[in-house]
Amino acid sequence: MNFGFTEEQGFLRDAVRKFLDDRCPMAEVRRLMKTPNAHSPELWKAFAEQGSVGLLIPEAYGGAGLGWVDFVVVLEETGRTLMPSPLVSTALAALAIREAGSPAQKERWLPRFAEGSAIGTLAVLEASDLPGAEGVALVADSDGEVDVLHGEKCFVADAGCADVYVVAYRSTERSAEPSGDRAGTGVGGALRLGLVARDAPGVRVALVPSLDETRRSGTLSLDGVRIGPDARLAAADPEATLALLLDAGSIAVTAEGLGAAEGALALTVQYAKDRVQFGSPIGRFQGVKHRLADMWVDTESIKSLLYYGAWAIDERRDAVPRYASLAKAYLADAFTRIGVDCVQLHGAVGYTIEYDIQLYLKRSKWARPMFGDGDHHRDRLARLSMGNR
Amino acid sequence: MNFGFTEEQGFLRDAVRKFLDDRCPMAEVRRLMKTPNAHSPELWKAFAEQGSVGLLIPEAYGGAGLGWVDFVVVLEETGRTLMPSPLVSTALAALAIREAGSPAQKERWLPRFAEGSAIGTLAVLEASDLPGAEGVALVADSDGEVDVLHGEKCFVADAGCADVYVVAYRSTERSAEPSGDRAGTGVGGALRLGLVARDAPGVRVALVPSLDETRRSGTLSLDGVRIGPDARLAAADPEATLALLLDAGSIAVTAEGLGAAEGALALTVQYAKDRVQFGSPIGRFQGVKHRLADMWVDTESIKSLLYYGAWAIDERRDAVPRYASLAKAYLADAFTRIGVDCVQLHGAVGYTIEYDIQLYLKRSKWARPMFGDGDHHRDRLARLSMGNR
Amino acid sequence: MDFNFTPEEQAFREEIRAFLDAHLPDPMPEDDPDFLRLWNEKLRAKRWVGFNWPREWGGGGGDLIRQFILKEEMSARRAPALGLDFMGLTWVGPAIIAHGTKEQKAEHLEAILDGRSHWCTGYSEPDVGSDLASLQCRAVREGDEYVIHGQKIWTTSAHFASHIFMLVRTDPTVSKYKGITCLLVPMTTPGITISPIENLSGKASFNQVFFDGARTPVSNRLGAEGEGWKVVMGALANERSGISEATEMLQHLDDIRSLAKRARRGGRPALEDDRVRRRLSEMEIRVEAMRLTGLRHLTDQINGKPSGSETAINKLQRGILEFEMSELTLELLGSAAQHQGELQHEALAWHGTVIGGGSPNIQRNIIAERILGLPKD
Amino acid sequence: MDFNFTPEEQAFREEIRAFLDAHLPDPMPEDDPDFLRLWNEKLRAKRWVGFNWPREWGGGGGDLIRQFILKEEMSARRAPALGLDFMGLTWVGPAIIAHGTKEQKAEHLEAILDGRSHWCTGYSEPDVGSDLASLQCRAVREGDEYVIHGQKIWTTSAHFASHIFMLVRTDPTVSKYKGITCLLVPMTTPGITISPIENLSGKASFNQVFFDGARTPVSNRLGAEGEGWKVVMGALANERSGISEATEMLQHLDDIRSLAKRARRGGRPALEDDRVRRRLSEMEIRVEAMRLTGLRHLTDQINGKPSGSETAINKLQRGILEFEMSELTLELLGSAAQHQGELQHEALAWHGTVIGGGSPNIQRNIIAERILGLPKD
Repeated sequence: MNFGFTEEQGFLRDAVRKFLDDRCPMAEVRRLMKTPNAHSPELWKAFAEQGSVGLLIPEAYGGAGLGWVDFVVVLEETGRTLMPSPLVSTALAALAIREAGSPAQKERWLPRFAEGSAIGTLAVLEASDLPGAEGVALVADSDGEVDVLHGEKCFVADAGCADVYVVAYRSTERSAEPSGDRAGTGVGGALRLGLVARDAPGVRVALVPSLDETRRSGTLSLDGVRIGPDARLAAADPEATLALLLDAGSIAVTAEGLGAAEGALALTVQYAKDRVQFGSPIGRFQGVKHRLADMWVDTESIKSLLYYGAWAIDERRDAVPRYASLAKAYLADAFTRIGVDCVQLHGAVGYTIEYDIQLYLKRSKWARPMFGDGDHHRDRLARLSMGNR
Repeated sequence: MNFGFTEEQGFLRDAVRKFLDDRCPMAEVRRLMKTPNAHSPELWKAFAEQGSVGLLIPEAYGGAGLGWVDFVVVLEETGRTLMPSPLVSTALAALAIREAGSPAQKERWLPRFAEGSAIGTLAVLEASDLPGAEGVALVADSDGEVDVLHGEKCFVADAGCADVYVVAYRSTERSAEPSGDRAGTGVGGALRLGLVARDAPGVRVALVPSLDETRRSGTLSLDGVRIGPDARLAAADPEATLALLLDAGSIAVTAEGLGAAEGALALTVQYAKDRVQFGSPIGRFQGVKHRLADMWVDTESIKSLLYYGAWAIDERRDAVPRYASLAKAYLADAFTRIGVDCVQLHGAVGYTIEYDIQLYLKRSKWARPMFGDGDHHRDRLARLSMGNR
Repeated sequence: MDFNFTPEEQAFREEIRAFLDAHLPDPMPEDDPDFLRLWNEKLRAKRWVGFNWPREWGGGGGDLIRQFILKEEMSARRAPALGLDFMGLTWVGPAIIAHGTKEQKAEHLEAILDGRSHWCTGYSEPDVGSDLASLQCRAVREGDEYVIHGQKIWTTSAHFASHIFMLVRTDPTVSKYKGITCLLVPMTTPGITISPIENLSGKASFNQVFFDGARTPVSNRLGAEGEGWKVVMGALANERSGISEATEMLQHLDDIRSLAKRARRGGRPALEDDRVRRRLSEMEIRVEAMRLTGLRHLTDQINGKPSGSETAINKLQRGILEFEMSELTLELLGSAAQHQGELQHEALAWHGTVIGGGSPNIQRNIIAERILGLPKD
Repeated sequence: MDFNFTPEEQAFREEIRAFLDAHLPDPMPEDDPDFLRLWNEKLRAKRWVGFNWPREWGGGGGDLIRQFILKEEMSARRAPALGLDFMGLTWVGPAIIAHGTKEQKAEHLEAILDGRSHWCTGYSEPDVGSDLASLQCRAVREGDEYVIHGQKIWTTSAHFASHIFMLVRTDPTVSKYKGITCLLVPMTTPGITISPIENLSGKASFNQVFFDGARTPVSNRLGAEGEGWKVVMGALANERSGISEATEMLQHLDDIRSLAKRARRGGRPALEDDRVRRRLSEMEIRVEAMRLTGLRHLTDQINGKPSGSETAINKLQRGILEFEMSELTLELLGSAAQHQGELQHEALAWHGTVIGGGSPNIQRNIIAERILGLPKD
């Protein structure tokens, strides 16, 4: 039992910080925000060379073969500096392929992910916006061999720069098991996961302007897209794989959100030390300092839940659902409150585009719905704990 | 349009304050707390002579014939000083008789209420603890002439000192209309209200020890209690009368609760001025002063809702349900928070029995469930506003 | 206490309703300047612009109760604002009526009512923040002119204003409140430059205004030299009942209720979610408390006894409401909260509103110190 | 990061479980002193009382991880506390081990483990409150004795304690931290009188203790004269990981879940109410965050790097939880919340717990100033 980072993880953090200081300071973040995909292929390539992109990918496929606790270290730092990047999306696509892909699929995608020459993302949500198997209603036309998709996937993160989409859909065959968390939602057909390349016939992406311009998402239109046996992720139980992907997504978003919350807190602490009103720094007043102390308590508490959840992905799969929900529920609401209060504690300048604090506010609005908001996860926790007791 | 108290209401407030200062200071409150019914017949008689008890009762029946806004003035003051008394209970019993009683019933009870020689109270709730017609499941055995009651009424305020109970029950006849706020709860029989004297055969009262010892309630057991036509409140629609009684109850409890909240705030403001720590009064620190300011905003806001609601009982009956719920919902949660924070701001002495602030905390716990807690009234507001729009 | 309206007041309400039935287009043309100008002329003809201004200066000579009725009816139908020059009508005009010379009244009041002028107000300065009275912008008298050097910030609408109603320091040797003077300065005065500040939505809603030796005649001074603080505090006391803010909140509540009716949460209609329903009720409670507290303030004002806490209580309630409404809106939008859109931008815009004119913590200090009598920090 | 336990640690866990299966009566006798004494003897035989004290002084010589496992298993089964003299085991014993003379160790340590002594601690004084170091209780040396004059307050259990572990001022001329000395004084010493303070539930849970020329030998001084502040700060640092508090909160959560399962709200089962369910989840989140944060603190302690914020973060999370749990309990009870009863009294008792050892606002100051580096007020 050891609830601390290793020395190596400390070095990793230092290396990522140095990379971000050098290659993606706030000026670069603001420049990327104005580009169509908020993405720089050069920066991404460099980040891959630095080692962060392929961190989770096994060494056999060109990655570093490290674990989710290591990945959390990286995400805290990219969150802290609001780095625009498809890092979470690609990690989740890689996880899908690692968990459920064939050797050929792994061979095809994992090395390209690791070297930064391909980007992947999940395409799970539909218009119903339900983050789980129960939200997957898209049914394929199938001739037994090839599944043909006609429909839309919504809120697809990094849709514009992705090279491959992990698409969740349903076959025409009824599943034996009731689907997902909620039985009886009337969704028909067995769940399937398939890989759809950006350049496959029938794929169209419509970007949607983001409130948080360091992030992008879009709608994926599938107009007769064909998923053959070689493109299906068939090696495991798709329900379990999808659940893991969404939980890992919650944990990844919590890690990036936590980093961003700490970034916002640090900016505001500095502002409270520097800004003088009525003859003293505003950080002297309890109205300011107590609020900042509460934020710190929240970030520390989130860390505890997050680190356990990340460790559980590699070491204790049965604990992942509960810890993913514990961490994301705390993050979703605490980060929202931190974003709002940090802007308010900045006074009028907090409302200007010139100051960076508003970027953290917008990030908090991005992070909340990702993989389910606070109430979603609290409802889920209630279901989990009623089942356990 | 005039949203202020009259000069006469100012005089009334002064008179009540003087009475309470003279006759019911905190030492007397603490003495009464130790008596079985937390009630002093002498004090009650004197309060009736002062005029506050019969304030709402028409002059024809020996009262002052004033209105609910005047009554709110009295309740704010009895709340501020935590006076133990069956004032609210008796006012509600009087309202029931005024609204739905026969001339003989009025003749019998109202003058005695006004002069302080009889005390009345409502007996509506049952074990289901539902504050509304839907909570009335007690069905009478009836021979068409006399209703005979076998059962229990719970959480009856001032059960121990009351001389007459306004009991809600159901006849064996099915009502034509669906009952109460919630149709289809399966409660059978038409709603009826009847007067049961304390000394009627079959009446038994079991007191339950109160957390707030300035208040008492008990269980009323009815073992073959007979309600003849002369004891039934038959002059009006019982559903409407019951609804009015509960709404008037919400408004009365809000008024007393508001007074108590203001009393707690005043005690704590004084403490914050007097108590010196780290070289200055703790009221200098924003951690203290901002919380006190927020409490003040809450008490002022409750006043606005409360005064309109009280005015509406006399002047605009259709607005009563909404304003009763607006006021009670705000009071229930804000007073709770005020009670807790005032005790905490007192530090360790707040936890001792010696300081009075804990009595206000306990009063807040009493006030919350009375006539429905915050969620009850928020649910009701949602139903009302969906219906209106 | 009496919330009944007199028959005359009821008749006035009916008159407004009839007017709106007859004249308010449905649907309303959005942001159409021609329509707004035409609308203003119609209201002017009824003397409903500057309704409570004296009739001799073009106002309606109306009382506060009727003004409340007028505002309530107008906003219930979401009619355009009562007048085109918001700052002029709300702060500047009343200050000129109270302190202005005959020439100033003639020059400005009718222009405000007609919407020919467009005022902005220059109080805040960089590094001054909540401590308004420590302002540094200097005006030095040279003959018949004041020469202004300095800077204002957070000046809303300065980029299309015709005039600025501003505070300057004319005497740095006396106590900070005494050395302040109020000036009425045309924005076309040479030596004034405007630099817009973008807000977090990327819109230029406020500005920095630089004064680099801008000269304005002494006749543009409002009130006596050194009396500027008093003039402005009087102006800020206008319209502080909070009725208008409550009306605005009521419209927000309507909007969010509509959203809740069509939204779904976790696969079921959002209104079936107990928490969503109760949060809506909680907002209804606070909005109604704001509205009624505004009426209590109005009564105090009519009786000549303003409590001094009107702005503070209003801003604190409003701050809570704006936050709750913003959060519920975004939660109801679900993943769509990540997109740009009108609702999403409104859910950020309140940050500017709530901070304007003193943060919530400043309001709490005011209540704690002035009303509860707690010691200053 | 590794949350796996070693096979040896797992075996230890199994040993505890087997012990509990064999020895813990079901149902447990409530408040039976004979049973508690017997239970303590059984635990002593296993060396589980004072588990992490050195074996030479009768402890178990165990490490912190095993101690955590021991506590976790014991409290999961709601076994009685590990030992009878809580204050002695938690604060006094470790302080004596660190600073005591051989004679003090021989006199006190085994007595604590056996539950023959019962310690209370005398830090707080009237009018001192959160500013502990400004204490005034005087001890003047006369020959081989200290003569104590003064008063302590909020002394938990003083009315049945055998000894008091107390701070006195031995030198009023030096800086406030330097003039403080720690003494170990039998409560039977002439010149000590105890006056109980009733808490809001009417129970005498703490006391005032008056010292009117009480004399105690210099050999009862713990550590050097003037070093008392250091001795006590060291003692307060023990057991601060927060594991025990989290375990307690976990039991509360269990209790409130049971209540929610049988309660009804608005005519339906309380668990069908979205808000009730989510509030329970929110508590689960905070309790688990407390528990895991405690484990992080434990790791820091093992690595010899306590952060200094352990107590503060714990108390703040605990304060939020106690409030939420108290309110939800009472809401679930409905009108029965007005009655006296165990649940109702617990819902008030937290007020004492949360204020003990510094209010939440003091904890916030500590975090803001020591960790975030904000200026002192």
